[in-house]
Amino acid sequence: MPWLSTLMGVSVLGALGVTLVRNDKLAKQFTLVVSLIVLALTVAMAVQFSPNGDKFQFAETHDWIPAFGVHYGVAVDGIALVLILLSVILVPIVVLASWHDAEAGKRSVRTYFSLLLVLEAMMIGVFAATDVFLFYVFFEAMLIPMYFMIGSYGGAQRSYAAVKFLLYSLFGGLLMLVAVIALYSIAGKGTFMFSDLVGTIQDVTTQKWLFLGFFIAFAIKAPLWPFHTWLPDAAAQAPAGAAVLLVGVLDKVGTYGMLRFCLELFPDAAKFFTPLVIALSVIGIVYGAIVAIGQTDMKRLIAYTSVSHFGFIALGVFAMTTSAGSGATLYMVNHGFSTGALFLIVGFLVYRRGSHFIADYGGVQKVAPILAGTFLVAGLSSLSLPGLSTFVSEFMVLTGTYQRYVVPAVIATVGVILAAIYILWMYQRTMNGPTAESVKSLPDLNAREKWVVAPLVALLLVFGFYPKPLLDVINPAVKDTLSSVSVTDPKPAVPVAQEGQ
Amino acid sequence: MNGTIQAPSIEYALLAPVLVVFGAAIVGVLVEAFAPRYLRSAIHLPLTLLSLAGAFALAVWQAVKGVPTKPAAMGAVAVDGPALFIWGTILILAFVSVLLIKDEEHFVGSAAAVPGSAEEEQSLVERAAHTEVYPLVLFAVGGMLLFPAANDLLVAFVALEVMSLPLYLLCGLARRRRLLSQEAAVKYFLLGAFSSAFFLYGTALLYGFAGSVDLAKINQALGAVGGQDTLLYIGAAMLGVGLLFKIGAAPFQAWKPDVYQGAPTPITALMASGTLVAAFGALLRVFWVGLGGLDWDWRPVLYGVAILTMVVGAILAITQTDIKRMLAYSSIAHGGFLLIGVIATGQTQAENTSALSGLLFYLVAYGFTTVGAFAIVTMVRDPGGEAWHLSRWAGLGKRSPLLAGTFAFFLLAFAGIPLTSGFFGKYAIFQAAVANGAMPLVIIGVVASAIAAFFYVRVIVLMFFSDPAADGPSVVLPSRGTAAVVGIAALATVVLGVYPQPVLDLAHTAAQSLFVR
Amino acid sequence: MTTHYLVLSALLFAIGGVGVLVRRNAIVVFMCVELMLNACNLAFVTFARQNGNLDGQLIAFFVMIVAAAEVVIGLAIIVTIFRTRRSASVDDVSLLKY
Amino acid sequence: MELYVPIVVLAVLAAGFAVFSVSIAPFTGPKRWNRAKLDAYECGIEPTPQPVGGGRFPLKYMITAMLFIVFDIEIIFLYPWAVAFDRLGVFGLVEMVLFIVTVLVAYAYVWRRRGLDWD
Amino acid sequence: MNNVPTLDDFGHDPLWISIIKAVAIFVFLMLGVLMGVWTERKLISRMQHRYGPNRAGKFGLLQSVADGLKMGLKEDIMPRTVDKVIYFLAPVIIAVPAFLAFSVVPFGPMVWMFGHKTPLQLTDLPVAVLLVLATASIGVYGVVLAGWGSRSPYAVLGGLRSAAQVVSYEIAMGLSFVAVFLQAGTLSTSEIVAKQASGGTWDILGLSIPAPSWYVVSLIPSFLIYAITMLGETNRVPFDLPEGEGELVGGFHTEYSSSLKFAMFMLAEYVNVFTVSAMAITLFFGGWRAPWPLSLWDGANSGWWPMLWFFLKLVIAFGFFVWVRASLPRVRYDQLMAFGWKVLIPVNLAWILLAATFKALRMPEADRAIILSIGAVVIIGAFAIWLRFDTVNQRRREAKAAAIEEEFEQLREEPAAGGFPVPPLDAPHYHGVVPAARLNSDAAKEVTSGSN
Repeated sequence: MPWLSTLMGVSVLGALGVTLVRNDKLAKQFTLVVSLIVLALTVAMAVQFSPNGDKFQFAETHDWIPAFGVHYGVAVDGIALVLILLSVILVPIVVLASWHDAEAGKRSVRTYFSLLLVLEAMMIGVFAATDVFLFYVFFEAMLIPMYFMIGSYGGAQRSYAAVKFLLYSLFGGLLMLVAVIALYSIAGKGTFMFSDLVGTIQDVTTQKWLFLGFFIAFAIKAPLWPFHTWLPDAAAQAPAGAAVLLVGVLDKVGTYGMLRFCLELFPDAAKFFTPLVIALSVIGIVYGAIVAIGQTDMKRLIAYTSVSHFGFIALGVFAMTTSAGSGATLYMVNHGFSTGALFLIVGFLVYRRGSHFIADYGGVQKVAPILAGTFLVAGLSSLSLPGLSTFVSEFMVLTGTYQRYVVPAVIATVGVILAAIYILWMYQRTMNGPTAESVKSLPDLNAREKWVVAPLVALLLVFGFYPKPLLDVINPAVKDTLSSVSVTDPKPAVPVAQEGQ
Repeated sequence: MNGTIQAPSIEYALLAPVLVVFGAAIVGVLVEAFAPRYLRSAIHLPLTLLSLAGAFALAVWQAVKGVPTKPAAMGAVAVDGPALFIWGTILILAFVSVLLIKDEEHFVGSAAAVPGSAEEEQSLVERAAHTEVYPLVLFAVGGMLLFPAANDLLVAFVALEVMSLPLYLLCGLARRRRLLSQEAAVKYFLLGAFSSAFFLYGTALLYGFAGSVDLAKINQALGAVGGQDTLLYIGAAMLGVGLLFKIGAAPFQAWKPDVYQGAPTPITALMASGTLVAAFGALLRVFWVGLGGLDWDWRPVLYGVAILTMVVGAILAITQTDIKRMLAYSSIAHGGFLLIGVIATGQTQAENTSALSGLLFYLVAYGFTTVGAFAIVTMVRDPGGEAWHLSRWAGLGKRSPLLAGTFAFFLLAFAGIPLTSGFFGKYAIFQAAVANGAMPLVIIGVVASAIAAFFYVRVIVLMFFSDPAADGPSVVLPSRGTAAVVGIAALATVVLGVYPQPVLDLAHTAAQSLFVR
Repeated sequence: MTTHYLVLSALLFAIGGVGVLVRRNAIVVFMCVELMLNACNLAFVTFARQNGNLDGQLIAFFVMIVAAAEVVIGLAIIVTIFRTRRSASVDDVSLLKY
Repeated sequence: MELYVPIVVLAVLAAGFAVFSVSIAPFTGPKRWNRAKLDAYECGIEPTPQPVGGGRFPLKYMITAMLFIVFDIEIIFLYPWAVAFDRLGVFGLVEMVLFIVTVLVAYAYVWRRRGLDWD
Repeated sequence: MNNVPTLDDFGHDPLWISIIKAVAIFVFLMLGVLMGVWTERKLISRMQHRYGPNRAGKFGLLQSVADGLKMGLKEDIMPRTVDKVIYFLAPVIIAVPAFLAFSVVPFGPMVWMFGHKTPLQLTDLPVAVLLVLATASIGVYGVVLAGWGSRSPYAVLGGLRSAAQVVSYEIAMGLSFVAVFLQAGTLSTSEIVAKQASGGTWDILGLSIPAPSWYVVSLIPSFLIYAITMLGETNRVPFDLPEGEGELVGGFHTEYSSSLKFAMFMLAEYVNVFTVSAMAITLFFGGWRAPWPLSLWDGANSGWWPMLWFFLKLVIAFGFFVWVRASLPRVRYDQLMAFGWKVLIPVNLAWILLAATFKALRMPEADRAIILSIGAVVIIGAFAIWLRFDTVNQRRREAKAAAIEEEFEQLREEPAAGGFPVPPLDAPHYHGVVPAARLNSDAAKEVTSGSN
């Protein structure tokens, strides 16, 4: 069964179906059903995935544009699989969370949900693509639904944020396009299949240039300091649901791309640039955290925390140890859940009060304890409290990095401390203290919202204590990747599976 | 003087597509002369469409029958693979444009009447119409067909004029904003004539150099004739000026925004698609066939021109407030991208083929998209005509989501977003250029695309993310022709964006044999 | 011998070109363009003599016909705008600018 | 080139005569100043002021000029064809018929659009 | 026949011989004008039962000389408003080309002149006839500039009218030459004359009939058209519209009231008459060749004799001009233009095709089927178009007549609206009355472009 195509096909057909439904409510329900079907299918697929089997499984390859050597090639390895899982899990949650989001403006509700499903298809595609060209196509095409979601349904500054988001990403994408073309030409294989291209570029100088082309695109996407400036705007202006997908999934494409393409296609260049990337990551970790502390706007604050977290992920990717690599991959998943939860809860808060400034809140804990409680859990997961899933990944990244680069690992640890400051301080300012006049009448989470938050919190807790299923899938893939970069861990790898327990 | 003259032989069958179009144009003039007024449109429209379709069928038939390997008509016209492909493209685009042109409300009833005068009112009351538009368009299309197939510079010059002269007139026939339209006609005419004078003088100098205006002979003479390099260089440069003017390459782009803005929108669509295709075909032929041996000299110049064109087109477009001007600058920028393809000639036939086929594909893709975009421009109306100011387009996404969505889609195709035809067009060109080592050019092209994307995105922002004005423009219900145009263009943009392989194959086959010499 | 004609032709072409660029009356600009075309003709005929074939003279015919067509169309356009504007100055034609 | 020299000789002669005659005219005749005599002649009425550059005139003349150009060009092509007719043979005839028919089509158009009518 | 010049015989004269020939032509033309004016006046008077000039000299022979002197001695008026340079140059521009056309007119065969064998013709070119047309065109500049530079309404209108007329008839004239070139295969005047030496034979029913050698016989339609256009080209009666006294006073030379400037116009007009006559002789009447009975004498076409034949032919041609002037009234301007454009040009084109088809039919290797089918198509097409025109014109005439009739009816009923029998002075002219129906038809009004 062509699993991956089916997943995308269901999403796209669902999107078309949504536009045909005349009734808004029906459309929402329909979207939810479709996204749940996709989730179910994905789970069914994931179950069949054998971690120690072939590197790429569920592979489908068809000629698409023979003239350019382009194939429709999809398949998943462990890394892609967990990221696809992340996406399809987040989508129904986001659908549920955005139940009333699209109604705020006088925009078409159906369009919003249709875009959401299109985006889902693209997200699956981008992670599953095994053809570099196809990857690029999804990479770019993904921007469009997100662009419309931010621009049409976002906050006051939405059009500015949407344009900034699109142009940054587009620019990065175009650089990547050049690199893709050059890769094709220089490799001279007449094909874009990833597996055929690995190892074809031997010349180190060429590798460096091509690496830069890909890397800048991914760094913008990720976003890595100093290419991050679009993220706070976009995330702050996007509707909560879109922000979750933006930060939780779309940005992962950047780090995923680094891991998949930058490392495997250009191993020598990757090694050459590692110090630079690590420096950028570390700066990003600290910078993001410090700036986050200074934010007065909750959404921007979360966006900056993400900048910091993406620093960790990139650090993990480029540390080039199994532990760090697996940690980074795991971090991508966990970050999706934790930041997603944060964005959603802040979204609920904002929906109630109509303001995303911290100063407008205070003492919410007393009027809305469940909201405050889940907010705390999500926040703690963001600062990597042991017992929550993010801790595992952050720890793996740090230990993995420490094996190879001591100083950066130490500096990065500062980020953990700063994270505690910004999260707890924000929590204190909004949830604790005397209840502000304006929040006195805030209702607590309703049933729908509880249904939104519950799975996320559950996942954070479950994977916090038992990340093994994920790591089992991830580890072989990461090892495989690193072996194709031909690095070996400096010393025998820590038995990572037990780390978090 | 009294030597025997070999009576020339002309392969009428090979030239049939061109002859059909010209013949229909002449019949069109007869219709103008003899048919009663109320019948004219009813005769013209089927005549025009049928002749274009017939010419297309003939071109296809020829391509199927086998592409000739020798120039026709005593070496004057080369009906080779690229020429047939370009013919097909132009004919389809012209067909689509004619569907737009058939809405006669875009054209002035009486061009001779002074705007605002009693005569003009009279012509409105009488519902006068210039049905001459149809034969004029056919003449222009005939010129477009001949121009890229011209195998000697004289035929190229004549074709250039046959193509341009009707367009000069058509430009001045807009029903609304007459003053602007007339200005556009004057500007286009004066600058166009100026540039064709350059083309001609270049031809003269090359003739002086090579003793012939035949492209192949000029190319032969490049190596053989010594001591007259000055003639050669100046001639080639002037020829280049003339050709670059027609495609609107910087620094000869000044006419394009003015003309696109002033001309009736259906005519703009025809110019933006057909003329560009034809001019690029001719440019390719002249530079590759005629001056192929000189490529070390012209390539750096074209390098510069391409860069300038992309940058100027992309940057000046940002400052535009008129939708048609913006599209014109976008067309300039696209001309720059296409020039990359012209430069991307390599040493081997395979590389040339890939560059050529990429270019041909780009032309098809861009042509359809641009016709569609202009078709949409015709549908958004203010009381005084089309809603030209960008601010009037604000909030169109709410008022008319389908229309705005389609337009946004075309804009994304211009910007080269994947899954639209524009992406594969750009990709094909860039790929060929990279393969030929024109990497810096590609990088600049990419930067220019990013800049260009800004103003496309801006329009989308305006349409979708701004609130509509209270007295916003109305979106007219499109006539069947216009609806068909938009539909065809959107379909082409999607199909070429998702499954370009058949057209790529076609372009590749056409480019396989390269130009006959 | 033929050099003089070429120089003359180049001069005429240059005068025409400069005229197009500096003159402001549309009709004069237009006449300058025609002058350029005629300079081309002179060059063609001269080269025909220099090269010893008749192609150049033949081309001159075609150029004449094209120039004539240009005259007809150009005058039509210029007269139309002249009637509208009561002026043939290119400077007055200023609605279009970027 | 010598073929043209005699023409130049005749031209010099004729021009010399013409310029001489026109130039001496002011000196051979008398000079009697009279204001009315120096006005433009309009059958005795006060002359209409004429703008510099000749002023306006009916567009009709412009159209005639354009038509003249079209047909003059036709003649340009007819002459070489006529001279070389023997050598071109049937091909020349066919092409010229096409050419003339094309021009006649334009001619018919102009006729029907009253381009040839004077009122 | 080695005394018949060909193109190769030209261009070998020493300069002094050229000068002698040029001066001879010049003098011939000057004297010709003097005598021509006299002849015309005398001849036309006799035709009108008058005496004509008979005071100055015997038979008034010196009348022209007297007129010329008078012109030279009259006051040279330069009106205040004229553009001085153009006003001055126009007579020169009009006079010089008139002389130039004569440089390619063949007066006779090769003769011995001061020890040089030289043709009796100033020069000849491969494109001699084009030179004639070119000089005629330059003459038009003189006319236009004279009118333009005068800056008076009559002069401007006269100049433009004249120019329009001349160019219109020039097309017909140019077309009428085509058949001649078709026959002769050359544009050189001397060779055209040579071609008219013998006409070959026509083989009809097995008989060899010697064809007439002059083109006037074989190409009679061309000649007729040429004869008409030469009247139009020279602004002679019945086509002397540019100086129609009734409407335009003197036309383009209104402001050239007297003096030698006017004399230049006069001179140019007569020289032009001589030129077109000479061209008629050269192209259609065998040039300097002796006419049939005389040509039986071998010596008639050699030596200096042909100049005599040429001169006689010229006198006869000039007589034709006078005859026409005495017999025909002036045509109306619209009739003049319509005749030129709507009759002469299409007829001419049709005749050219016909002549070419005949010629092609006589070519040995030609494919007759093609030629005949072309001919058939052309004839049928022409006939169809003519029929269509005829019916359309008919319908138009009837509609116009009906409209006039209706207007008359209406006016008869409402005299107050400007109708018959006599409109009251204060009534608005009936063209000013807008029918009520028109006034109310503004329903379909839309914003005119003048507003934006």
